[in-house]
Amino acid sequence: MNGDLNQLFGLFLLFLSLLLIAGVYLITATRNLIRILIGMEIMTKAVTLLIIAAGYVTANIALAQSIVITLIIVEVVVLLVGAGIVVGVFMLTGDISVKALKNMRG
Amino acid sequence: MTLLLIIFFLAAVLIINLPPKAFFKKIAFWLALFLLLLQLVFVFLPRSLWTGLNTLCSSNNFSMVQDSLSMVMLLSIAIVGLVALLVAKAHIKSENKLFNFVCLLLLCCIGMNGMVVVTDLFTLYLFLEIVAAAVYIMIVFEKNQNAYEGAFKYFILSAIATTLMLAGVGLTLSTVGALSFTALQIYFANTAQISAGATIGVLLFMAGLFIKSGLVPFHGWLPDAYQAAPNPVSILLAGIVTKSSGVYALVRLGMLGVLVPESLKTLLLAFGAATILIGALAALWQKDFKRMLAYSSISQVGYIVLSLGAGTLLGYAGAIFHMFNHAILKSLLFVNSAAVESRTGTRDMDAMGGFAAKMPWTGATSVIGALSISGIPPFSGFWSKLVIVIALWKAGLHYYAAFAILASLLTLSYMLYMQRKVFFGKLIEGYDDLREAGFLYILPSVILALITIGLGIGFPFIVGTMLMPVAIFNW
Amino acid sequence: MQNELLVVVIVFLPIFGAFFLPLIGSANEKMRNIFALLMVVTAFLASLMLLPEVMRGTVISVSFPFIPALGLFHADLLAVFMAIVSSMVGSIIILYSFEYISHYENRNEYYFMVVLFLGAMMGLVFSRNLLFLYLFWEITAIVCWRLIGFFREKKYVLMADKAFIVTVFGALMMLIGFLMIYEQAGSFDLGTIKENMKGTPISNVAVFFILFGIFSKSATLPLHTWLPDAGVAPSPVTALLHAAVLVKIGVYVFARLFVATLVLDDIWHTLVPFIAAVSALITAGAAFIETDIKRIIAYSTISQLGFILLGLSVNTELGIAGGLLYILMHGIAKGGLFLCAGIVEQKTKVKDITQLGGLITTMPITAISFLFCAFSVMGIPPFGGFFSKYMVVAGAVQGGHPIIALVFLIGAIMTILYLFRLFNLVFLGELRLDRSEGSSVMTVSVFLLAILSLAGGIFVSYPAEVARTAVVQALELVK
Amino acid sequence: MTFFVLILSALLLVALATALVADLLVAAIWLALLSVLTTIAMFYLNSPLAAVFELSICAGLITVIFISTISLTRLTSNQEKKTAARTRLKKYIWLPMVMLVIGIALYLTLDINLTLPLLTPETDVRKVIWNLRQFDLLGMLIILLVGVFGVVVLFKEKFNNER
Repeated sequence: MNGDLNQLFGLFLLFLSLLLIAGVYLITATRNLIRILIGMEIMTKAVTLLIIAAGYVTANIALAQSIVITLIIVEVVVLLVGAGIVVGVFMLTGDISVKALKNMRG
Repeated sequence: MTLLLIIFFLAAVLIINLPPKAFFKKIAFWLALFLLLLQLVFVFLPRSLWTGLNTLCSSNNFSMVQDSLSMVMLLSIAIVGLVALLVAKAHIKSENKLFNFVCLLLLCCIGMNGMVVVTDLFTLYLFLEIVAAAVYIMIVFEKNQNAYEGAFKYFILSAIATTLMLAGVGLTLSTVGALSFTALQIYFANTAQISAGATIGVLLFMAGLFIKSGLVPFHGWLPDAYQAAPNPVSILLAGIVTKSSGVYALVRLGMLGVLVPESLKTLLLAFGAATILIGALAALWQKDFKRMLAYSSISQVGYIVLSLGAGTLLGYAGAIFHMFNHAILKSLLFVNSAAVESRTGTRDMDAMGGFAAKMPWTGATSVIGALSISGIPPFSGFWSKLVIVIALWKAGLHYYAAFAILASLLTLSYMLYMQRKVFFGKLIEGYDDLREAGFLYILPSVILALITIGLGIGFPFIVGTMLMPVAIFNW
Repeated sequence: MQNELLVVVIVFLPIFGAFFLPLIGSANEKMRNIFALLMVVTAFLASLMLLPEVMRGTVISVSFPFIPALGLFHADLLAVFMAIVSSMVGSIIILYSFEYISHYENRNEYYFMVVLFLGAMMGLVFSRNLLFLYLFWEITAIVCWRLIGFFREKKYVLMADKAFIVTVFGALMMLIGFLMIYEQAGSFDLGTIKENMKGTPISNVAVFFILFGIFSKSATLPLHTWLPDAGVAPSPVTALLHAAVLVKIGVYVFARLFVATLVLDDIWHTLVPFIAAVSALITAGAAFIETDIKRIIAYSTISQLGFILLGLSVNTELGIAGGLLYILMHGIAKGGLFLCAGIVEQKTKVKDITQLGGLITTMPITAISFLFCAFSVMGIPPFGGFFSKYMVVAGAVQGGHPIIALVFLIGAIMTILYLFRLFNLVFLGELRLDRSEGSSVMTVSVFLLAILSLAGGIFVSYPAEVARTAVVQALELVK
Repeated sequence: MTFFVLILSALLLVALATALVADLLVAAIWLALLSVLTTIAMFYLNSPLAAVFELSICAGLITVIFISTISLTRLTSNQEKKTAARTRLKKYIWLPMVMLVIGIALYLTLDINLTLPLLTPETDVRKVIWNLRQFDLLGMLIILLVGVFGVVVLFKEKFNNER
């Protein structure tokens, strides 16, 4: 096994997990629904790149690319639905903060 | 062959959106009904009817599984889908909305059908995302504030879950080199030193599935989503969506031999036990009918996961059987709650009482559902819990088995609380002209109740023929 | 073949027939009542027809139609004896309900539940497999739950839930015990267990768990509280639950498992009588203090169950036969007491005995029947209860427990005292509430039970012979 | 190697900027930049086709979705900018520190020596997509349909103002 590739993948793992953490942090820390969506996007970027890197180091890049293409399509549809929900919340409450979502408890 | 279930449904959705729209809007419901019935037929006659059509797609490169697990899942999807469809017909008055709903329901069913037949980790994720997207839209279908809240919470936790799963896919790709189930199976069966990357990959994927199936530390989204969704969607969600998107994949991974490491088993057992306990305790405090059922759902998923933790063939059988039972029973109870809500307009259990006197069918079927889910014989819920318990016992996990047995008592107590508050007892004032819910509520609940009774009484036959060879289950 | 068919009929006629009763009832109430009675009487007659065959020592086995390896039912003398007792008392109770229950709502549900209950009882008695035994056991629990909450009052439903949860808790513990038996003997089938376990005592932990279930169902001391509360049910139901059938289930399972199938460790032959003694004494004390007529009789039931349990657990032939005989006698007599209490309660609308008195002048037949049944429970010769109590206590002495036997003698004296107190307060003395005699069907049924109590004593040799043979058969097969 | 270190560091910095910037619109644009950087990384990882998709859809379409959502909900976005900007910054100032700590911890513990199996997989992307992963294509079609219904239900239907 090629040591360079191993090291490269390690590098990607390190940085991409940081990127993932940044996304999670954004989701948990913010009170703004749109920012939550942005955090979600950052996380998705991280895993997208991780899959490409995994394909690259295992010389399986074609598979990784086809997966990522599908993933991007899914991402856009899910984001669209998420945006629809946020707009709906705004239309109903005139607010896009998490406070609008504290109705149900227990 | 199973591909036809996807192709037909997809074609149907496409066709009914073509002109003449007015005509197709009228028949959409009946078409969906027909398709789901077709799926039922398919499950029972997988070979004979379809051989001719099979040649059509045999040239394709769609690889699918068609084992008993998939068949059971397809069956549950068809049943729950039908129930949700009928309730939707009663629940949604506007024709336009019903049309949209039927289309989404069909798409959701396509997603689930796909999910239970795929043979690839990533394709599994893809179909899971299809189901999730369709479900978000269906939850907010009535556009009230609670619905948006439930949907958004579900959305966020699902986003985290899918990210974890994709990270798992990435790590698996880097260590196993492929994503197909066969590759995974071969890797985990033959590799002497399973690399840390693969284990972490599986763990991440599992963590995602845990969130998706609402196991205890990750269950926050589930009650909100169930409670806020329109009644037919609650049925769909509780009955099958969370089971097929979370638990099915876990069972599948288990059957592939991916969950072999002892630590993973311990993890499943611990999470399962915690989920049973906390879900049931939380259910005891609920005042909202649907929310109580949602917590009960969490608790029952715990049983399935616990059964997987046994790691034996009998354990998987128990998990599958309980999953099927739960699909039947939880849809039954949600139909009951929908029926009550359709007549009284409330879900607050404190404002109810003695409705069985005026709604005999709803009352009787809810008793059957409640007893069955609490594992009281002679209903089917007893047998699946028994299989789980025996599996745990045989695997040497005596304490877990005893725990699983005694935890039924908790289930029974909140179900009895529900019965006492809603159905059993004196009719409270102000409901003198309460009537039985409509035919579209009664029909599914009676059918579901008959299924659970039939399965319960006919269990000895089933155990030998469908579920597993008799040899495993020593009478 | 014919006998096998009989067993199937005994079990499945009431179980499946019960489902048709509400249908018949919505068309014609009288038809429904008659059908309900017919089903139970058929079960009774069919059990009687089995008697000569099983007296000869044959064991009739029925297995599952499509899976021959899976045993379904087996009928030995112990099972048939139990079936006869419960279906006989059950028939009389249904006859009594014709009149009693016609004043209340939900009559369809009532008959459905009662007949289903008796069917489940028959199934339990005959089942050959621990799982089926558990299954029927739980069906009886479901039925009790519905019946205790029959009047739909909030408080009653709560008590129904309490009874349900306590008995299910016990049953679940018992299921754990069954799993342990399964592990040790390798099967749930009673016949296979018996063969595999020949002579080896079963593990004490398993016995502990199973006893938990038995005690919860037969309301022995730590788990007895649900039974007095269950008195809120309609009187025929309390008679059915407390006296004739339900509480005997636990005792029957004890006999079935620990007398007829498995060998117990020696320690249990001391421990169980001890628990029975404590239970008998404490609840007899409680019966002294209570003022609610039905609760007194309920506590008395718990106390008398101690006697039965003592008889079955002392490990002597005489004691076990006495225990079985007392199941019969106590079923008849206690059923009679409850039904009398039901008449009093329905006529006067009062359950507090301090507000009653002198009813013997207005309700002579009820009073006499009550007295006869009470004599039987007290153990006064020549009533049936005397012989069985004598056999139990003698068996205990024979088994080497003279002190416990002495305690039970004290218990028997207490029984005499509190039942006389009850009779005195309700029927003797100054007439407080002037109420006429109950309706003819009801008085006939209680009178029938009173006569049976007396006859059981006078012709005691017949049932005693059956009980003794049952014990001999059961013990022979085990050892 | 150095190039990848550079581009990954840039990726992290842009993510931080996206998180820290006060204006939502600017954040959306930073997010687009993040996509562009991802695209570059993909190009250098030998995956041009995925890179093109990333650029056109993520940097393009998704940014459009974000900007339209933000402008649809403009009202509160403006308010938030004025009142909550300072309190918000306090929360996010922790993000770089958290990442630094976790980064160091990961660097010290991460077992980089993954075993990478050698396989001889199909190398042509087009073949993989069209021949081997037809199920995924079908899935894409279905999820696009779901998206269409999402737009119909979420954006076109009237609101039913219950509360």
